[in-house]
Amino acid sequence: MTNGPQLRLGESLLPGILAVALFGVMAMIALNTGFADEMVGFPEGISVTSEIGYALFDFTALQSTEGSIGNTEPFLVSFLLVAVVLDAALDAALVLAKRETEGKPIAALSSVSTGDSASTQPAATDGGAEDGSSRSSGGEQR
Amino acid sequence: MNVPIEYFVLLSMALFSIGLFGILTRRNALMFLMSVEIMVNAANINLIAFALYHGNLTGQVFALFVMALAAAEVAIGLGIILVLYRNFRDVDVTVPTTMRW
Amino acid sequence: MEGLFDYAPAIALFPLAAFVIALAFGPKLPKKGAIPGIVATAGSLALSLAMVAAVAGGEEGYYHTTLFTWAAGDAAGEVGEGIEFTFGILIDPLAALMLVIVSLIAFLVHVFSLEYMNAEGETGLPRYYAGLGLFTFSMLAFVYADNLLMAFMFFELVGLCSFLLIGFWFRTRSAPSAAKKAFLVTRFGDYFFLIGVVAIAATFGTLQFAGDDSFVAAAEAAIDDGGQLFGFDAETWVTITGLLVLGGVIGKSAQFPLHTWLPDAMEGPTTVSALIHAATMVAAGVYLVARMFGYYALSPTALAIIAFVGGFTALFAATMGVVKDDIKQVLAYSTISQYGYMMLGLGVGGYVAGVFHLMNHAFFKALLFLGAGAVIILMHHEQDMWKMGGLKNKAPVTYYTFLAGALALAGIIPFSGFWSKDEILYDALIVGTEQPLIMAAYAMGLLAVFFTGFYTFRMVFLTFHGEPRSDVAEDPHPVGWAVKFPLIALGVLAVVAGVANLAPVAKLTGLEIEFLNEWLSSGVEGTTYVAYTDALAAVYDTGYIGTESTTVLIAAGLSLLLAFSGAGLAWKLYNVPEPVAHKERLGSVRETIESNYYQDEYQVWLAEGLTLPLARAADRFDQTVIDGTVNGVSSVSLFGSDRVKRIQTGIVTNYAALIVTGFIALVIVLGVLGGWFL
Amino acid sequence: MAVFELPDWAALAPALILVATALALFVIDSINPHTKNRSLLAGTTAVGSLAALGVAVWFMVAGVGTPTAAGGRGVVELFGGQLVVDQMALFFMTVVSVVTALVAVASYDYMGDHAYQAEYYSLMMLAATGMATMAAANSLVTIFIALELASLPSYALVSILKDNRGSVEGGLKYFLIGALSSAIFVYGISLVYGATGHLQLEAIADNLQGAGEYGGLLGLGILMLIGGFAFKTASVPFHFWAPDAYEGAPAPVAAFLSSASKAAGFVIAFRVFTTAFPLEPTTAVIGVDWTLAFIILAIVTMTLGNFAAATQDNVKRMLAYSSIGHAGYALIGLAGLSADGGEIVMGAAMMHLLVYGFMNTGAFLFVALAEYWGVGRTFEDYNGLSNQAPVACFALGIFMFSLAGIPPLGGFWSKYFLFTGAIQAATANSAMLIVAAALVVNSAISLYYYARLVKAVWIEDPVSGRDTLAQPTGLYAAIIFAAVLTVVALPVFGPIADAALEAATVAIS
Repeated sequence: MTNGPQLRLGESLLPGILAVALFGVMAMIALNTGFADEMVGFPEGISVTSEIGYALFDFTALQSTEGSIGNTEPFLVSFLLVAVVLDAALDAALVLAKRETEGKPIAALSSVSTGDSASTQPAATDGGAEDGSSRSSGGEQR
Repeated sequence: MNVPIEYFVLLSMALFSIGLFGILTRRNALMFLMSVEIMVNAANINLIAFALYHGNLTGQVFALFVMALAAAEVAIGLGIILVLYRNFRDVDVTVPTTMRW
Repeated sequence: MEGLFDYAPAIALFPLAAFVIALAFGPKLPKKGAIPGIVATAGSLALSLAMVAAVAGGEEGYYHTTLFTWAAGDAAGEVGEGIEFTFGILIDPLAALMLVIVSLIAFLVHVFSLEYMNAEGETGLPRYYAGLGLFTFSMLAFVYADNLLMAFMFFELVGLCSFLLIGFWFRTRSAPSAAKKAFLVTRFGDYFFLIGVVAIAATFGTLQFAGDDSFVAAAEAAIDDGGQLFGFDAETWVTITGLLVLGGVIGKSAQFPLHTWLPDAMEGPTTVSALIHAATMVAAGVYLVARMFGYYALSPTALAIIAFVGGFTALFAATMGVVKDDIKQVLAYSTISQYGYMMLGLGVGGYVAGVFHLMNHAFFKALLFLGAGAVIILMHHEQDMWKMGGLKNKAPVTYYTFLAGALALAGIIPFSGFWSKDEILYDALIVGTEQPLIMAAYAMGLLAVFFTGFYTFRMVFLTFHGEPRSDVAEDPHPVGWAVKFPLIALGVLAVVAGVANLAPVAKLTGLEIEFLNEWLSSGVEGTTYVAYTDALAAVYDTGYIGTESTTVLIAAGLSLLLAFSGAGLAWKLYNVPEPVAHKERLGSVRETIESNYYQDEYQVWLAEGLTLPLARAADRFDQTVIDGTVNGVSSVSLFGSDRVKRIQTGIVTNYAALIVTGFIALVIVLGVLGGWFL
Repeated sequence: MAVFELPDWAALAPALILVATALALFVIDSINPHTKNRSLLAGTTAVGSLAALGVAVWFMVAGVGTPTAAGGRGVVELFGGQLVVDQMALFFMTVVSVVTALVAVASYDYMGDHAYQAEYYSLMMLAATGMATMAAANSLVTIFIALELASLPSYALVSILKDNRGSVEGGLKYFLIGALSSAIFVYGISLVYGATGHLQLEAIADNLQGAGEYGGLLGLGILMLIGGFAFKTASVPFHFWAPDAYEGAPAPVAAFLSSASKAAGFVIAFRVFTTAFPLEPTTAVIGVDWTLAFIILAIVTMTLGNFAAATQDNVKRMLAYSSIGHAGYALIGLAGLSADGGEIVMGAAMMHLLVYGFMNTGAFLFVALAEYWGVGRTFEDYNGLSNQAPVACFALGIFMFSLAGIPPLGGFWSKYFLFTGAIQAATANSAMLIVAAALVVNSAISLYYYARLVKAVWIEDPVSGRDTLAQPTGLYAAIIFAAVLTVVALPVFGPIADAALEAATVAIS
C-alpha cells in the first residue's frame, strides 16, 4: 500500500481546484434556478414504504390515487434488470477475485497446445514497454 | 420546518464536488472507489429531495436501484483492485502506466 | 439497328473479362494474357463501331437505360425530389465517338505490347495485361456512364489502374514513387470532385447527365427561377459546384497546377503512357467537361476559368517541353499542353473544337508514344535524345509515321492537328475580341503554338536526323509487324482525321463538310451542339476582325506562321549532323560561322535566358510552393498527431482531471449561451 | 407473417434470447465448473447470438416496431413505457447480436487456453444483453440499469487475462473512468428528474413546458447525460479510457467493446435526445440548442481520434484511436438533428454504426489473429504477413479501405450519406458545414494510417525468421465473415439504408 491515511498536501491537491471550480459553476446554476417555494410533498396518512413496494412490482391497482403519488413510474422491469446486473456483478467479481489454487496455476493463456493448431504461442495483449517481465509477477507468490 | 429545495440541491452539489475532489487528488484505488460512491450518493440526495418536491415516488425508488447498482459496481471494482494488486504489488492508480500515447 | 444497343454493356465487359482471365490464368497462357486482351479490345472496338452505326441510323439517335439502382432515398434535395443512385448507360454521339477512340487505342496498344513487352522478356506480364484490361474497362464504363456518381466511381478506378500500371516496374526506385505521386495528386483533385458530386446530388436530387431529370436541366430551371440555393444565387451555386467537379478534371487532365504527376508518370511502360495520354486517364478529365458541358455552359465564370487555365497550361507546359532531353518527357509536356488547348476550346464555348481536338490528339499522341516506344526498342531502352540521331534511314516506317504524328502535333496544314487546333484558336479569337480575359488566354494559346512547333521538331530532328550519336544508334534493334501495324494505322489517322471537320474550309467556301458538327448536333435533347450553342449565346458575345472570312484567315494564318517558325527554328538548330556541340561545328563549315554565332546566341538566350528560367521558375514553383504546401500539410498533421497523443499520459488521475476540464468547458460554453448563470 | 399473434413481451425476444443464453452458460458452468469444452461454450454463445440476430431481423422484416400507419405492427411499449421496441431498437439489437456472434466465434481460438471459459462467454452474453436492453430502454431508469449491465461485465472482460499487466491496467482504467462517468450520468439523471419530475422519456418531454424555470438545471443535467453517452461511445472528453482499454484488452473483447458497446451507447443517445428532449421545446427551456454540444463534440472527437491515430506504432492502439474518430463521425447523427428533420443524418449515423460493426470488428479480429500468432504489436511486426496469410490479409485490406471510406466498400457509403446529410442539415444550421468539412479532412488523414497498415502487410518485406502461421478455424471464419459482410453491405445497401432511415424517421417523429 502506498498511501496510508496521512494527509497529502501540495501539488497533489492541484487538480482539486477543478472540483472546486465545478462546484462554483454548478452552484451558480442552482442559485439561478427559480425553484418553487413549496414542496409538493406526500399526502398525509399514506405509507411511503408500501407505495414504494407497489411501484417496484407494478401493482398500479394498489397505488394510492390521492394526491399525485400515483404518478410514480412502474419499476418491475428495472427490478428484473437489476437482478441480472447483480448476477453479472457476482460472476465478474468471482472471476476476478478467484485465486488459482490446488495445482491449477492457470496463468492466463499459458498454454498447452491443443493440437489443432501449429502455433503454440499464447496470445498476449499487454501493452506498454516492459514486455516479458510482466507475466512473472502475477499469481500466487504474494 | 420546511427546508427549501435549494439547500438540498446545494448540499448534493457540494457532496458531488467533494467526491470529485477525492478522485482528482487521491491516488489510492480504494479512495477512488469511495469518492465515486460519494458522488453517486450526492445523486441519491437529489433524487430523494426531488421526489418530495414533485410529490411522486419515482426518485425514491430509483435511488434504491442506484444503491444496488453502486454495490454491484463496488464488487467489480474490488475484484479489479485485487488483480491490480497481484500484478503491480500496489493499489496506486497512477502506477500502471505501461500504456500511453 | 436499335437492337444493337442491348449489347452496349459488353463494350466495357469484354476488357473486364480479359482482366479476369489475365489475372486468373495469365501465367499459363502462351502470350501471358495478351491474346485475351487483344480479342477483348477488338470486340469492344467492333461493338463501338456498331454503336456509332446504331446512333447514326437509329431514330432517337441515342440510347439511355438504367441498369441498376443502388439506393433510392426519400431525402429531398434542395430542388429535386428524392435522391436516387443508379447505374446506367448513356450512348449518345459524344459517348459513341469516345468509345471508338478508347477501344481503338486500347486495341492498338495491346497489339504493340506484344513486341514492346512480351518480346523484351519482361516479367510480371499477366499483371501488366490484367492492368491494361481493367484500365480499358474502367475508361469505357466511365465514357458511357449516364450519371455523375457512376462517372466518379469509374474515374477513381481509372486513377487506381494508372497507379498500378505506372508502378509496373515496382522494383525500381522511381516507378513506385511516380505511381504514388500520380495517385495522390489526382486524388487531391478528386476530393473536390467528390464534394462537387455530393453538392450536386444534395442540390438537385439527381446526378443524371442527360434527359429531363438531369441535374443540368434542374440547374437551368433553378437559374431561370432566380431562386436561392444554399444561400447563394442559383448561378453562383452552379459555378461553385461546377468548379468543385473541375477539381477532379484538373487533376486527371494534368492541368496547372495539378499537372506535376504526369511527367513523372513516364516511369511506366511506354505503352501505358500511350494509353494514359491518348485515350484513358488524361482524356477522362476533358471528356467529363464535354460530358457535362451543358452545366458549365450555365456559368460564364466557370467557363472563363476553364478557358484561362487551359490557355495558361498550354503555354506553360509547352515552354517546359523545350528543354527536355528524354524523348518521353518531351511528349509528356506536350500532352499537358495539348489538353490545355482542349480546355481552352471548351472554355471558350468551342464544344465541337474541343472534342475534335480530343479525338485528333488521341490519334497522334498515341502514334507519337508508340513511335517513341518503337524508338526505345530500336535504341535498346535508351531514351536520351542526345544519344540518338540518324534513325531516319534505319527505321523508315517508324520515321515516317512519327513524322506524320509530329506534323499533326505541331499543327502543320493539312495534318489533323492543324484543323482542330485552328478551330480552337479561332473560337477563342472570336470570343476574345469581346472579352479581354479570353483574349489573354487566346494569346497564350497562340504563343504556345510556336513552342509546340519548336519542341516537336527538335525531338524529330534529334531522334531521326543527323548522324548517329551512339553505338546503338548505329545498329538499332529491328522491329516487327506488331510495332509497325499500330504505327501505320495511327499514322494514316493522324494524316486524315482532320477531314472530319474542315471548319475553315467550310467557312470560306460554304461547303457543308463539318461532319463532326453534324454528328454532335444530334443526340439527347439538351446535350447537343445546337443546344449548347443556344446556351452559349447568352454567355459569350462573339466578334470578328473584319468579316468572318478574314477572321478565319487571320486565325489560321497566325497559328500556321507560328507553327512554321517554331518548326523552322528547330530545323535551323537541330537538323544538322552534330546538333549539340557548337564548337565542333565551328571547325566544319566556315561560311556558317556567323549564322552559327547568331544561332548560338539565340539558342542561349532562348534556352538559358528565357525558357530555362521560366522552366526553372515553374519547376521551383512546383517544388517549393506546391510540393511545400503538400508536405507542410502532412508534417503539420503528423506533428499535431504527436502532440495530440501526448494528452494520453497513461495516468488515470490525469484522465479524470482532463475529463472534468472538458466537461466544465462545455458547461461554461453552453451555459453562457443559454444564460444559465444569470 | 405469424400464424398466431405473439404476446407483446415477445417483442423483446432478441434480448431475452441473449439473457437466456447467458443463464444457459451459467448452468453449463455449474454442472461442470472446470469444463474446457470450448466447442460447447462457444457454440452455445454463437447459437444464442445468432438466434437473437435472426429474431431481430425477422421482426424488423415482419414490421414489428413500424408504426401501424406505415403498414407495420406498431411500436410495442412494455412495462408502462419503460421499454419500447421500435425499428431503431431492433436495428441496434441486430448490430449488437451480429458483433457478439462474430466475437464469440473468434474467441473460440483466441481464448483457447484460458481458465475461465464459461465465465468469459457468460459475461459476454450478459454484456450483450445489457446492450440489447439499452436499445429498447425508454426510461432513464432502464437506460441507466441497462448501461450498467453492459458496463460491469465489460470491465471484467477487459481485465480477464488476470496475469497480464496490460489487460489489468486496461481494465482498471476502463473501470475507474466508467465509475466516474456513471456517477456523473446518474447525477445528470437526478437533475433531469428535478427539472421535470419524471424519468420516463415521453413523460419528460410532456413536462418540458412546465420546466421553464429550471433551464440551467435541465441544461446541466443534459450535459451530464451527454457525459454518460460520451463515455459509452468513447467520445471526447470521456474517451480517455478507450485507447488504453482497447490496447490492453484481449483483442476480441476490444472488438466487442469498440463495435457493439459503442453502437449501444449511440442508441440510448439517439433515443433520449429524440424522445425526451425534442429540439424546439428543449431549446425554449435551456436557452441553447443542444445540437451545439454535439457539433463541438463531433468535430473535436473525430479530429482528436484521427490525429492521435496517425502516428501510432502499435496497430491495436491505432485502431483504438480510429475507433474514437469513428465515434466522432457517428456523432454527426445527433449534431445534424434539426427541428424539422434530421432523419437523414441520424439514419446515416445508424448505417455507419452497422457497417462499422462489421469492418471494425473485423479489423480487431485481425489483430486478435496476430496476437494468436504472436507476431508482435507494431506496424513493423506486421510486415509482409500477406506472404503467409494472404486470405486474412486480403480481408484486412477490405477492412482498412472500408474504414477509410474508399468506394465502393460499405464504409464509403455510410460516410457518403453522413456527408450528404451534414450538407443538408447545413441549411438549418450553418455550423454543420464545418462538421462536413471536418469529416472530409479527417477521412483524408485516416487514409494515411489505414493505408500504412495495408502497406506493411502487403508491400513491405516479410520479417525474417517468422514461423509458419497457423490457421485457427474460428478466427478465420469470423474474419472472413466480417469481410464478406463489409463487402456485401454494398449491394444490400439499399435495404440497409431504408431500414436505418425508416428507423430514424420513426424515432424522430
